[in-house]
Amino acid sequence: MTYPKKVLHKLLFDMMLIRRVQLAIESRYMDNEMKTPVHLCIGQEAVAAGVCAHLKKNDYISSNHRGHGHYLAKGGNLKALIAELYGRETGCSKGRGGSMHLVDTGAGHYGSSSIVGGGIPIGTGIGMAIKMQRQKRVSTVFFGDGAADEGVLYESINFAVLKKLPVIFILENNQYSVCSHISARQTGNSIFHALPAKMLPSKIVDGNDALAVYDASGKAVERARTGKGPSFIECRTYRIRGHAGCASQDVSGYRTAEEISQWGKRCPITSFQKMLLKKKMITENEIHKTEKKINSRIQDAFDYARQAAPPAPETLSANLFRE
Amino acid sequence: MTYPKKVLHKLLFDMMLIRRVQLAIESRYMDNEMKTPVHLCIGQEAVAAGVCAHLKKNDYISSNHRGHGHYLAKGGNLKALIAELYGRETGCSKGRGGSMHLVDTGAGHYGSSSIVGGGIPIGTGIGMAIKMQRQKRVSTVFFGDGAADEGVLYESINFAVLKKLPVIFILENNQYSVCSHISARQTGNSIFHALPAKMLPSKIVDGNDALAVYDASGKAVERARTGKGPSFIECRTYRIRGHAGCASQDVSGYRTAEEISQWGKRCPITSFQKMLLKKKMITENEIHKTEKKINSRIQDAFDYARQAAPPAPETLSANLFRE
Amino acid sequence: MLTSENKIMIHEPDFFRECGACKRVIGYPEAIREALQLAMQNDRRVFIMGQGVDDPYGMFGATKDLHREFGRERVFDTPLSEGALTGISVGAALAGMRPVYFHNRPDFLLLAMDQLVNHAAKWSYMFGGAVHVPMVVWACIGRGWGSAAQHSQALQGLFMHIPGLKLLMPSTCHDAKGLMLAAIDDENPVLIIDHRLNFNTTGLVPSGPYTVPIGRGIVRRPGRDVTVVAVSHLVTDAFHAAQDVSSQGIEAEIIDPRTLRPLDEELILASVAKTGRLIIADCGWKTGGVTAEIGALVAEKGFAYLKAPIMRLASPDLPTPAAGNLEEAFYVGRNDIRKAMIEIVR
Amino acid sequence: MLTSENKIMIHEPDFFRECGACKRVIGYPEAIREALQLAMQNDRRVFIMGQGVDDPYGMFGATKDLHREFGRERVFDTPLSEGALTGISVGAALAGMRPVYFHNRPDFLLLAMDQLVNHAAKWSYMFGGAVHVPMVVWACIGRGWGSAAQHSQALQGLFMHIPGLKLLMPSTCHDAKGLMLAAIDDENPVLIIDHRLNFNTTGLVPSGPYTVPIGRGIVRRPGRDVTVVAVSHLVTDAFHAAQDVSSQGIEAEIIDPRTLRPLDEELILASVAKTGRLIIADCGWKTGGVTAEIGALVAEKGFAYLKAPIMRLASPDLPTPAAGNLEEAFYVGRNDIRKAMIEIVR
Ligand SMILES: Cc1ncc(C[n+]2csc(CCOP(=O)(O)OP(=O)(O)O)c2C)c(N)n1
Ligand SMILES: Cc1ncc(C[n+]2csc(CCOP(=O)(O)OP(=O)(O)O)c2C)c(N)n1
Ligand SMILES: [Mg+2]
Ligand SMILES: [Mg+2]
Repeated sequence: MTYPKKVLHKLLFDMMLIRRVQLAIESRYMDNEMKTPVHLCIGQEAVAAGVCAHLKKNDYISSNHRGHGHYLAKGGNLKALIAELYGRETGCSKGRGGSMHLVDTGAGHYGSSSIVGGGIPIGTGIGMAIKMQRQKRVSTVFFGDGAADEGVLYESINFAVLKKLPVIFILENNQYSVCSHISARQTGNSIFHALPAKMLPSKIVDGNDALAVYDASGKAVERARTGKGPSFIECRTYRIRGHAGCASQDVSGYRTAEEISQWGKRCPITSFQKMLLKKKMITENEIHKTEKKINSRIQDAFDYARQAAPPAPETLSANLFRE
Repeated sequence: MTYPKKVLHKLLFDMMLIRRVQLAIESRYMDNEMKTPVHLCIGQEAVAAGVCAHLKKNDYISSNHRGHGHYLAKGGNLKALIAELYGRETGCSKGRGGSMHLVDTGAGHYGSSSIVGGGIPIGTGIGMAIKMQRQKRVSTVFFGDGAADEGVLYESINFAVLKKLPVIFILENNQYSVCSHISARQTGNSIFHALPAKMLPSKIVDGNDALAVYDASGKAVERARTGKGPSFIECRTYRIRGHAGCASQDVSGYRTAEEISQWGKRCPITSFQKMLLKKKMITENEIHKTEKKINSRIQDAFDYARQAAPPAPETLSANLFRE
Repeated sequence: MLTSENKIMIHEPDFFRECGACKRVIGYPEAIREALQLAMQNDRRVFIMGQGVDDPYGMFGATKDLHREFGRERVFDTPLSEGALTGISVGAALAGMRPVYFHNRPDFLLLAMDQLVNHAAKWSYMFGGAVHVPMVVWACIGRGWGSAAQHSQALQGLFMHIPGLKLLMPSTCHDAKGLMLAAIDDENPVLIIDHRLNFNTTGLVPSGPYTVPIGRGIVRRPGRDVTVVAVSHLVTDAFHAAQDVSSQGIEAEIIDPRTLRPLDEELILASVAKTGRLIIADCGWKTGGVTAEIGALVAEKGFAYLKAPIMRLASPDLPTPAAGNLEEAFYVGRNDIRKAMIEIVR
Repeated sequence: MLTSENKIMIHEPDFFRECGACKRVIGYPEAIREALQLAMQNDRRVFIMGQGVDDPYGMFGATKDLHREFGRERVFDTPLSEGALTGISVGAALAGMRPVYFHNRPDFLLLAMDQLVNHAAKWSYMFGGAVHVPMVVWACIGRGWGSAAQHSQALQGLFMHIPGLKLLMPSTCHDAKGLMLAAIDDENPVLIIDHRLNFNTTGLVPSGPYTVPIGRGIVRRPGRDVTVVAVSHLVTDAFHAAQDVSSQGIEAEIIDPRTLRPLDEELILASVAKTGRLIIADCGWKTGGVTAEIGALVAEKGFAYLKAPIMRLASPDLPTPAAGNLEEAFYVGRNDIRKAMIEIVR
């Protein structure tokens, strides 16, 4: 299978952008200016990038506490993201949400939940609305292996299959829920893989391989868009940083240094760049330029965010209700 | 396979007892003395009888709103049941529970929930306690197809498999939740059948065939008792009466008269009796005697219940807490 | 018990109803049904879902046969899955629809608390107003015939505590329709808690569309001696009790808050300013419930008016017992309110 | 933020603590941990479960390394599955065990409401006392560092409304241990809602086993001018505020109810009988919450003592905002209490 250069470059760009943004957040996190619990997705960039490469601006996503990657890959506004982390009025959620509650309706992102599993039925409901409105949009739901502990996933998938909704369930299996390994919580491969394919096509892919994610989700999006119903994709990946905060804040004792380093070697970005270089789909110089471009955008975003004003305390009560 | 006569007679006795009790309740329901919403299990007797035939007195069951059959098959006290329906202080729940909330700890019955699915995790937790206490008891969970709509089933099964608990999940699929056919609520065979047998042995049986239920649950109980973990059995059956109340209170329009009459012809008791007679495992006379015995026990229970005193209003606040 | 066939319908008492010159009498279930019908006719975004909305019971009549008029795409049965389906309503609302999600009983909302409280109620605020969730959830308190502890809970005391939810409790046929229409019109999550006893009443209901304003209570009966704030079907009980004691020279002012959140504080305070006495009658539990909030509100903002201790009439802090005679001891009603009226003016 | 390493521990203020001659100072998390350790040593039926109880964080230190002492059969991690796991606790309790189920935050209890409210709380009553459910659920209110709307809720106002649940909120290291031991001893479902701010304190804690009686509050500071009933970490704030205004001649009596359900009504009423004034300070929402119940209680049963309107200090009726400066505007604390004390005695 060959891929258009544009697609490959887009995948790389998105992954690099997500990574650089995470690193930039991390590098400034100990300044104690971003007073919000960040959940970095370093190592998991291929999932968001690979899936969102198929989505149009007005397609929807549903995201979770570890949502910077989903937000950026879907085209969410970078400045508004960073401003949100700094608790500014110009943040995407006007400083009310913080890192775990991002939103960008223009990019089809209607808000992420920090309740594990909370976004799953919401994304399913969005799929139902799409169907009722006879639109060709799709709704993609990102959730972690921790969310797969929750019964609401079973209920939502049952409903999506029953009503043939245009929903793509993306299980981002990084093997941990905080410090709990999946083997302490679940009994094997997600039980949804065991469903007959005509009910719910499902697939396990290497979540650190952007093209594997891209391929599987391409089929799922196509299926959803043509009214054939939901799909389920499990992306096997790994959280390189600790559960929350930056590298220095991870605790030890719940996973081995080898495990982290093994997965570190399987960096989705490094391997993708190597492959592209080998196939002559990109040059070192182009990568370098991309990196510079990204870095300057990030610099701008941080400058913008840091000088922005925090919400006026008098507006504390605003927006509880829509008038 | 041949079955000891004792087992066959016990199965028949339990089914007949459950049926006669349901009919007796029904015949007096319009008297407006049992002021409690009864959910009769006429047509479903083989499930409770077939499963409970393997259970010892100190094994546990967890039941639901349609729980008369489970209670009786497990050896629950008949007089206390009828007194409970009449709202008497001598009822099994001292008149506090009514038809949907039966209890008989001496028979391993620790209370039934009328929240659909509510008893599933409770029965699972009982299984966990058994395992922690290193006992050889088993915990059997009865629930309907409506309960299989609820995420708590998925969570409970995941946990039971994870911890290898001595729990037997009995899905009593009578195809309806109130007036909603299962096809309006679920997407096909219960997804737990799709699990690998080593995780969760599962089986679909004819729930109107006491021996089919008996066979399948025998294996499940054996498995649980020997520490090999949970099993899942779906019993296909049918609710001959309406969702609640007696025959005259069923509404029409949600199922066909043919459907009811087809299932009526598959009465679990009639067919079982015929089979026993044919195999000469019982005589007409023995059946007749059993019937008389049952009827007189029921008569006694109703007499007992009807003359019993209702709870004293001064005891309204009793038993909110155990001291 | 479950059948509605042989139900005896009682006409609402002759209290103030805002019905203008309307003389049209219909039943309470029909009033709700009419609201749904009008809303669905006027707005393609409105749809109805819930376990049994399209069955022969039709949610005690409130949704009966609507699927025949609007099709099963807009009026549909659901799996029980109360947790997920609430989130599905949230999602549908975010994406431009107007879900109305029906439950037989508030007890089942306890399976949906995460989506109601953590999600629906917070979504607008948490995202700085970028999104909002126009959805209606409806549930009907069960009572009597041994419904018992898990099928009779009046949980308004829980939901009254949640910022971001609006909470309506109609007491008349007129308001059942007008509040449903207001709820569907509202851009925010609205919970309507209804009561089965209301379903046995008939009342004056204009045939066209109208809304009852959310956040505005109403004086059902003016009086000078004591203010009684009563919730849902207890408005009727309070009204009858007021008529009972009128002959003894006690004139009770009956206030129907209609919406518990937002609560019409001004109306209550103005009444207490006049009467100097307050009784609150609620069909939920006493501790930490509706009577607590309204009582504390007056002790905080209307203390100077009070001539006597407030009185709180509510269900005792117990699960509902099944036995008929215990049920009778459990529930508050007309007699309790009458006694309280007499006691408080002493 | 999540790390507890560089936490600065603050010693509890010098208020009345029931510690006798004890001079032993330990941290709040260790106090809870000690209770768990003692309970597990003394009773084979006791076990601990919850997401992360055996991880390096050890539930903010409260369960740290207990799995090493008692093994993973008695101290174990769970799937998130908060709904089922609560029911599993109920079942385990019915079958003779004594589960202690830990949650990081009360927000997650909203996924468990069905089992907590419909099941655990009702099981004993609903079966006429034939069965009972001795279980402990513990959750710790988050606050600050942008925890935001779904990770900072103080939901005691919800649970205070539920008959059949006991609700404890310790405020000192001594009580954290003694109430945990009392909860585990209790034959009924007990919910402990703790607060992250408490985890930064050290205090006097006897080393042996002891219980703090459920249903008995305590006067943390005697005073004649105003009664302040404060919840959880606000007891400390109220105490400091009382010291602040003492120089102005205002002597505030600080009451720590310790258990919100059952509530020590006598203690509160006796105090108001003395002072004639009441301030209630709670870290949950105002409407329909703890301040409502306690306010209404006094307006009902202690009206004659009151010389001034009650004052309710609580979180505004909003989801918690993330931004630091909004958080500051959101939370009540020492300053608010001090101002209220001055205002109420005027
Ligand atoms: C319902 C619920 N339970 C517990 C938590 C606490 N919590 C926050 S993030 C998290 C881990 C979730 O793991 P996973 O879904 O795999 O996502 P990941 O962090 O690995 O991306 C947990 C348990 C929560 N937020 N919501
Ligand atoms: C959580 C919950 N939702 C809804 C109900 C209302 N309800 C009572 S019984 C029932 C039907 C359940 O169907 P099923 O589990 O198949 O049991 P069956 O009645 O068929 O025996 C329903 C929906 C309930 N009791 N609990
Ligand atoms: Mg994970
Ligand atoms: Mg069924």
